[in-house]
Amino acid sequence: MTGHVLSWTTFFPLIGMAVILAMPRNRPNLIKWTAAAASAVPLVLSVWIFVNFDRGEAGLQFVERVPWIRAFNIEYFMGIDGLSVPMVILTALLSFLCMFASWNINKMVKGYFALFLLLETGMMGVFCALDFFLFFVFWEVMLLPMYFLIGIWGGPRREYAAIKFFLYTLLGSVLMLLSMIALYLMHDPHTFDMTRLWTEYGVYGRTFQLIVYVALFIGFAIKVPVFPFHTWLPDAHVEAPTAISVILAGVLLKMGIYGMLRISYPILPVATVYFAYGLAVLGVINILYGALCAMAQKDLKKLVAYSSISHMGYCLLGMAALTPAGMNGAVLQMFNHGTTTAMLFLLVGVIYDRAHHRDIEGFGGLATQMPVYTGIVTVAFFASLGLPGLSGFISEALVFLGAFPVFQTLTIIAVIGIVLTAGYILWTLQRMFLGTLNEKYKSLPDINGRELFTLVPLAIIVIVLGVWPMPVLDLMRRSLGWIAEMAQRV
Amino acid sequence: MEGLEQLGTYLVLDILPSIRWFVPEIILFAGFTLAIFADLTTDKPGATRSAWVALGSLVAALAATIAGMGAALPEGLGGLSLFRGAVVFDPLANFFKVLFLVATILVVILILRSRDFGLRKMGELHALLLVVAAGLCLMASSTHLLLLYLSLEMVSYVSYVLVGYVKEDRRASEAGLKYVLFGSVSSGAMIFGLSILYGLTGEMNLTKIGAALAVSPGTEPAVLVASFLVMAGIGYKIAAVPFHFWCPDVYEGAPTPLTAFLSVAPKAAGFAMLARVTIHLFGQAGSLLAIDWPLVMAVFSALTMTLGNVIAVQQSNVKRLLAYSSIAHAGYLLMGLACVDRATGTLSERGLFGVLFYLVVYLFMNLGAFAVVIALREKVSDEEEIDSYRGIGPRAPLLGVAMAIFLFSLTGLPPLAGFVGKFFLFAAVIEAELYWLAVVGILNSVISLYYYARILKAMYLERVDETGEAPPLRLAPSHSVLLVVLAAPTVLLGIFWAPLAGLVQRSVGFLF
Amino acid sequence: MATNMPADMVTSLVLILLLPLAGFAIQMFFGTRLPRKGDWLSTGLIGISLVLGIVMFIRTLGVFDAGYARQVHWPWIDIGGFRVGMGILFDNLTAVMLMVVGIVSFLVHLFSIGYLHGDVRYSRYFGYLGIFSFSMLGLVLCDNLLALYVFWELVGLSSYLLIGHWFEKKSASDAAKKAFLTTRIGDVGMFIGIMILYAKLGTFRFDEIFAAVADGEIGGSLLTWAGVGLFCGAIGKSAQFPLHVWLPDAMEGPTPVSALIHAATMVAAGVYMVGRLFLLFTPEALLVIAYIGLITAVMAASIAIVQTDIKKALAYSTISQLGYMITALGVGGYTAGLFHLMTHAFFKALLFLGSGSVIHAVHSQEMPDMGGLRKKMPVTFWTFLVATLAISGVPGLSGFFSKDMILGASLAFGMEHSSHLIIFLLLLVTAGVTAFYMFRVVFLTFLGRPRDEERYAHAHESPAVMTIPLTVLAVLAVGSAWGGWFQALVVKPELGQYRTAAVAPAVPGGEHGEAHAGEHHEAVHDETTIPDALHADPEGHETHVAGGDHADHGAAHRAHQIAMITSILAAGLGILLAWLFYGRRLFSAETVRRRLAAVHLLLSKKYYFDEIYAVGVVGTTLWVSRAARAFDTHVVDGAVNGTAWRARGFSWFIGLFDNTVIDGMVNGVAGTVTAWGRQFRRIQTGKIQNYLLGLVAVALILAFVRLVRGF
Amino acid sequence: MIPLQGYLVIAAVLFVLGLFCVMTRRNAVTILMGIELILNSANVNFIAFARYCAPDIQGHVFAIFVIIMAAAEAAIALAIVLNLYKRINSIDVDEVDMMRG
Repeated sequence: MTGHVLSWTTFFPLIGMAVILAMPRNRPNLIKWTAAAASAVPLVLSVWIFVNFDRGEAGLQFVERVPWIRAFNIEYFMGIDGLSVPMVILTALLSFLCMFASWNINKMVKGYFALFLLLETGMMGVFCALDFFLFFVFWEVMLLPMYFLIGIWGGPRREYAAIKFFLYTLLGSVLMLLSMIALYLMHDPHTFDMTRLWTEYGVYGRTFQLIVYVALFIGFAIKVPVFPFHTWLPDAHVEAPTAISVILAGVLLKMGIYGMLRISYPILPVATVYFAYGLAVLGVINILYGALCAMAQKDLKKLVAYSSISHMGYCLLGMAALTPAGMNGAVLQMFNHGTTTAMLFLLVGVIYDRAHHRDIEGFGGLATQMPVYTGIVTVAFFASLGLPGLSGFISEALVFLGAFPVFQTLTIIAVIGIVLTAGYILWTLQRMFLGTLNEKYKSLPDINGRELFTLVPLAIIVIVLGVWPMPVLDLMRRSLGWIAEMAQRV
Repeated sequence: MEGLEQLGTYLVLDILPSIRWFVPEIILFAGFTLAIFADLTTDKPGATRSAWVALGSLVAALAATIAGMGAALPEGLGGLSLFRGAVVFDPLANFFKVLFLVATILVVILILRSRDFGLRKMGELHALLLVVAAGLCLMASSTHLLLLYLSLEMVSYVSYVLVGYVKEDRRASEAGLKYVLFGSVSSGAMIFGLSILYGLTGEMNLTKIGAALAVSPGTEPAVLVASFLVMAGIGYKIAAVPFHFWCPDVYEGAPTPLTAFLSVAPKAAGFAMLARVTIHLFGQAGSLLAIDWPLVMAVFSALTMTLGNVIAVQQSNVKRLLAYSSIAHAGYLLMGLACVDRATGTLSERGLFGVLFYLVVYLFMNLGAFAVVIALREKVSDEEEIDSYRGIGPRAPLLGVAMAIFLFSLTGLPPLAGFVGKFFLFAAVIEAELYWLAVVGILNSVISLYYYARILKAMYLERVDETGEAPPLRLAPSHSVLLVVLAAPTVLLGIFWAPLAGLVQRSVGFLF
Repeated sequence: MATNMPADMVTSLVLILLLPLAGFAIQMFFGTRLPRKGDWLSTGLIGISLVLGIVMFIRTLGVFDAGYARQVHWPWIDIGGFRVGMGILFDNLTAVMLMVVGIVSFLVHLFSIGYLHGDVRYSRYFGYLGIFSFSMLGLVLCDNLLALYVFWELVGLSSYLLIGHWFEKKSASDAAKKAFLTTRIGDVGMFIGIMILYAKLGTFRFDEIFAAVADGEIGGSLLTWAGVGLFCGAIGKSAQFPLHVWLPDAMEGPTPVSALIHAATMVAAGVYMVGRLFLLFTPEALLVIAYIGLITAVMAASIAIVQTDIKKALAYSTISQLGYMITALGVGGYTAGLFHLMTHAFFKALLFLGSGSVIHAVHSQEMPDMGGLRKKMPVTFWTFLVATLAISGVPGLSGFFSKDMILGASLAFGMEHSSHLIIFLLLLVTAGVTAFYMFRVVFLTFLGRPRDEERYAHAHESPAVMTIPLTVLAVLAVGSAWGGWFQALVVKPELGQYRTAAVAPAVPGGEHGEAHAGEHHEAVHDETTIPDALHADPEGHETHVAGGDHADHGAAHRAHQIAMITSILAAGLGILLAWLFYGRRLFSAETVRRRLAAVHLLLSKKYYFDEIYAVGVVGTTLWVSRAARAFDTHVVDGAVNGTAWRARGFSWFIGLFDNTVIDGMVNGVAGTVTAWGRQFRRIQTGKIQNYLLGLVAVALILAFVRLVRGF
Repeated sequence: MIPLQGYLVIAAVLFVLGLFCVMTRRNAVTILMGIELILNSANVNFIAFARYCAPDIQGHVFAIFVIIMAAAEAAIALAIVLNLYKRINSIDVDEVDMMRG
């Protein structure tokens, strides 16, 4: 079992899916509990990985390498390093919690949970794959379930949002396909093995690197999303069911940045350094543009979606700096944003289940009616606002301190972003929770046990990492140092 | 094994010794006659005796071909040129024969289950199908100008009859007329082209013509005109743009199983012939580059893909949509043939490999999609509009999932076979440095997602009635089996395609 | 400074810090279930931490050494290239601040038991007081910039929670939001300052930074920018001009909160920070600090004169006094500024609690409703009077000593640099105005005839739990400054203590001829506009600094005498005028108001800062955000079809684009694909003739292009 | 004797005429005649080349085959046209546009 821990983590949900498909259609509870169990195993395994991961080792661990298609030397090559471990844990945790968040799905329950487990396999695979072909297959495997999950169980404009999401991401991934093939053909014995792509980077000419970097960047930027390619995110988020927007924001957004750190940075160092400033500029635009758009939103979920765009901007800025603090800050921000936004979306789900609308102006004075709920919302809001003592601050501070020596003016502009973020968050907090309670919501029940079960673990993580971030930072610092050093080879 | 002469890597055999290598086609012709007899012996409407005869002969031919593939040729020989250079027996031809026979078998099964034909006499249909199968095998293996023409016409003429088979249906006869007229003009142009080729070299065998052309300088303009005209004939068969006009109307008018057949087998045969011509006629180094072949093919490919995809987006009739989708896929396949190996100046091995691989994958997913359309015509309504598919997904899970697999594979999404096929084609294009074509190709894939997903949207996302679940659809067991038979390879070949890759490599390797 | 803090001191300091936090945690989760809703628990915990604070304070008194400092440091974040530690720095200044925060916080806890009796969120209020005390104590104890920033924001959070305690009132939640956002703007500047220092020096610890400054590793304009950046944090937190607008609104919070946060502790954090990082500020930076402080002092004092709400009046007086402290530090009066901070903390807390007890009795904050409460509330009156005397600078009380020192320092500074003499003059005027408006408040509330009979009828003295803190604070307001212990303990630090590099800093122009071996602040710069008199300290009895320059001693002493005399005169004049206007009503305030109507309007409208910011800062941000959203949905996404947003005429910026010109980049692309599809579809006419025509036409075109291009 | 080019010119002219007839005539049968013209132009070509350039009779054999195939094609085409005539009792090609788009 421990020999192939990554394969088990990745493919156990698939087994769960098969079991669920075999189940009778009229036993929803049985299906839900099996799905929860199927996603619990990867969580346990990921905790095991967290414990047994060698912090001192910058290279790859838990490597599994089996030839898949010998003729084109495509291998089933799985392995993780400091960069992927936090993501694996985040995926496992959020998928497990989202099982419980989707407890009140009542339409085509079997289809929903089967697709959800397939989605989890796809995500886990992306973070563990080290063969570019395998990485691409897992990357695309995620698209199918997402399309149906948004399309069938979504909100009123679900079809439009689903197809828009699919078209955007597919455009990005076909560009990635071309770059993958271009890289594949450049090497003498054609290979997809990323470790060889890293080491033999000398094979590529300068213009080749620039072109492939841009193609890959567009593919990843659509996923992040970076400024001009972001318009699918608000639609997808608003229409997706709660659990799916949690996964969409919590995990899927991180794949863009993970892809760049795993593929573009080590393989195309000349292009990385060349485009670093551009990336930083895009990061800052993301921060400010996301915050400004969020401030003008009426729908709570759309507001959280735009805030995700703003928060991912920090990752871009940190990543572009290529300094240890910047890189670690960016990856920590990915993890923190994952937990914080997951909380936010779960909380939106809670209020939506009760009031059946997400219009910020429509609420008022909820603090008196739902005190516990307000408490958790305050923790989540202030974490995303970057209040010290909560995890958001640590990653933002690291990003700023890492990016300042490299891009002075950009970082100063970016720091202004924290005021805008504070602005729209506190304004929303005030409009929804403070002030007098309007009579319509006299009878709103406070948060129930199941919802608490999904939220409390995340809240604990947010607070603990705010005070003592070393457990996660310790994981990633050597690998990120190695990637930063590789990205700056000439 | 003595032969008349050594033509390149082929040993030319005389008439009588060649018969031994011509067994599959002979079986098919025998089957044809048997099927007619079988039909004469029963007058019960809807009798399936002729169908079983047809299936029997097809399977026998398939067995013969596979046996032939196993036969060890003397070393050094790429293949045998039978009947003094008329037809050729080599791994490439055998590969295509297997493909055609499998396709025909599947279509015969489809016809057995479909309601399209009502209760009329089916004997002729099965007989004609056998003739078409034989014609296809000939198309794949002919290297003689006359054989090229004869085999093409054999397939075309029979197809005209098959399309118009259901006499009462006005649309079928209209389709038949369009098919006849358009087909005849194209083949007429082709013959004119062939005559020019013959005129230039005085030879009838493609390899000899190729050799003669290489020797005679200054014939480029004439060769170009000739190749254009030949391309007219072949282009019509694979429904490439400007020769595709017949395709949507014929596919919509013809009975669905036949549309399925037309969209797979003859199209593959067209590519086989095109490959055969490019390999033998322009086999010599540099001859392809002389007439700027990559650019011409690339333009054809780009036009076909883009037009196919862009119009498909507008379609509301499923059969017309699948028609334009098959035009688009012809475009993708042409990408493979546009790749010329810079070093040797001949058709690139990876390109041909990609085309062959994609044809196999295309066979399964396209037939699958048509099988679902047929199954739905059985269960739901004759209506072929996409809206009539509303809410089918949840009601018929196997059907819905199968259709999802076929359509997403047609789009080219991993982990399905369509992706692997496209992957090889794109690899060939990038290796041949036709970057702009690769970009056009991927943009088309993205556009194609839109109309494939529209069908799935109708089936799954749009809910007909918000109330309870509609009654689940029970599929006929044979339909379910057929769907699984077609869906399994689409998925399996997406996950583990080493054996197929090996087979294709063996059938292509000997040429390079 | 190595970590040389003895173990017992570490434990007690950590205990002081964590007890209030424990109180917060317990209140949050179990508050309502505790007997009396847990107010005794919070008060007890802060009491213990106060006792420990007193013990530490006595220890430093025992040592009685100006240079006394102990430090302990633990690693926190270590990721290779980036290392940050957390630690505690305990020196005399910290000891004093522990005392101030401890005492005021404990007394406010006591006072709140009475004041907030029966409040709907009683336990949560004490929880918030707990987390405030924790953050304030943390801010005072920490030894590095990043920790300072962390506690800085936590203090901001607690003030947000406490101001918004009665969030049912929209004005309260607005005030809370305004406070947090305004201070956050200041924090942006502070973080930029921290980033500059970290980028240059690679460390956050105070001692290492001072050593680097001393060794000349960082200097000139960069250090100035860092200094000004850090000072922005102080501008935000200590409500200095231009970010002072949030403090008056913060009066929406319960009065004990105003006393604790917006009088004594939190707002003083800015002053404490400038004090703690004093060596960091270059002369230019100090000048900026001085003038910002001055403007704040003058402006706030002038507004305070016309306030009718007792709490608003005290709020503006706080802003003015903070301006005082900041100016003091700006002109180099390190001890003077911090001394005033301490004394101000006590008497301003007393004033607020006094006003709280009045409000509690009269149930109104408007002074016109009060009057003649002297007889009804004797204790409150006498304690309030003592505080007023202190703040006006009447000799003998604590206010006098600290305010006098500030005036002395500013006069000495003014005498050195005649161009800056205006600082002393304006400060003097402000001292007089302060005395005037404080006594105005006393006359209006406690003396004269009661103006509202009904309120006066059932006004009564506050219960013991509220009057005890008043009396304690009164005692402190009087006696805390006696004995000159503060001046001896808290002395201006010198760069010399931190110099590590053996060689003198490579400063062009070498040592100044006449300056003694003592290193001077400005030794680091060559062309300083301010000659080295900067270090001269008016108190004259620099007992400790090595080699003080005796030549200037006389000048400093003289400046001190003049300042003392003038300040007493100004205070007397102020009190006299107040008595004339409101005591004997010899002149009627009414006529002055009518004749100077324009000035009165300007002052009562608080120089229109709120309106300017509402339209300027907030207005433009909201407009830009609406424009960004419109841009996002229409230009980038084009999701909404053209007619919808043109009909709404959303904004001129978007109105410019006709939707036919830009259908939104993204949906535009999708639009073109479908448009092509419609066009190409039409060529499939269904007629055979057209098919053949199409075939031949396209074939000909391709052939023609091929022929022309090919040969 | 007539040079080879003469025949080629005739063939080419025949080809173009056939093409033109196919494109312009509305009567299905006339279109079939046009097709016959095209096929026969190819025949002329074959015979000419066989006579002038080729040593063997392959060209002539090819021509014969073309004639046979032309006959077969005419049969099938006419059968379909007849069937269509029964449906819409008109063989005007322009009316046969039910399927389009």
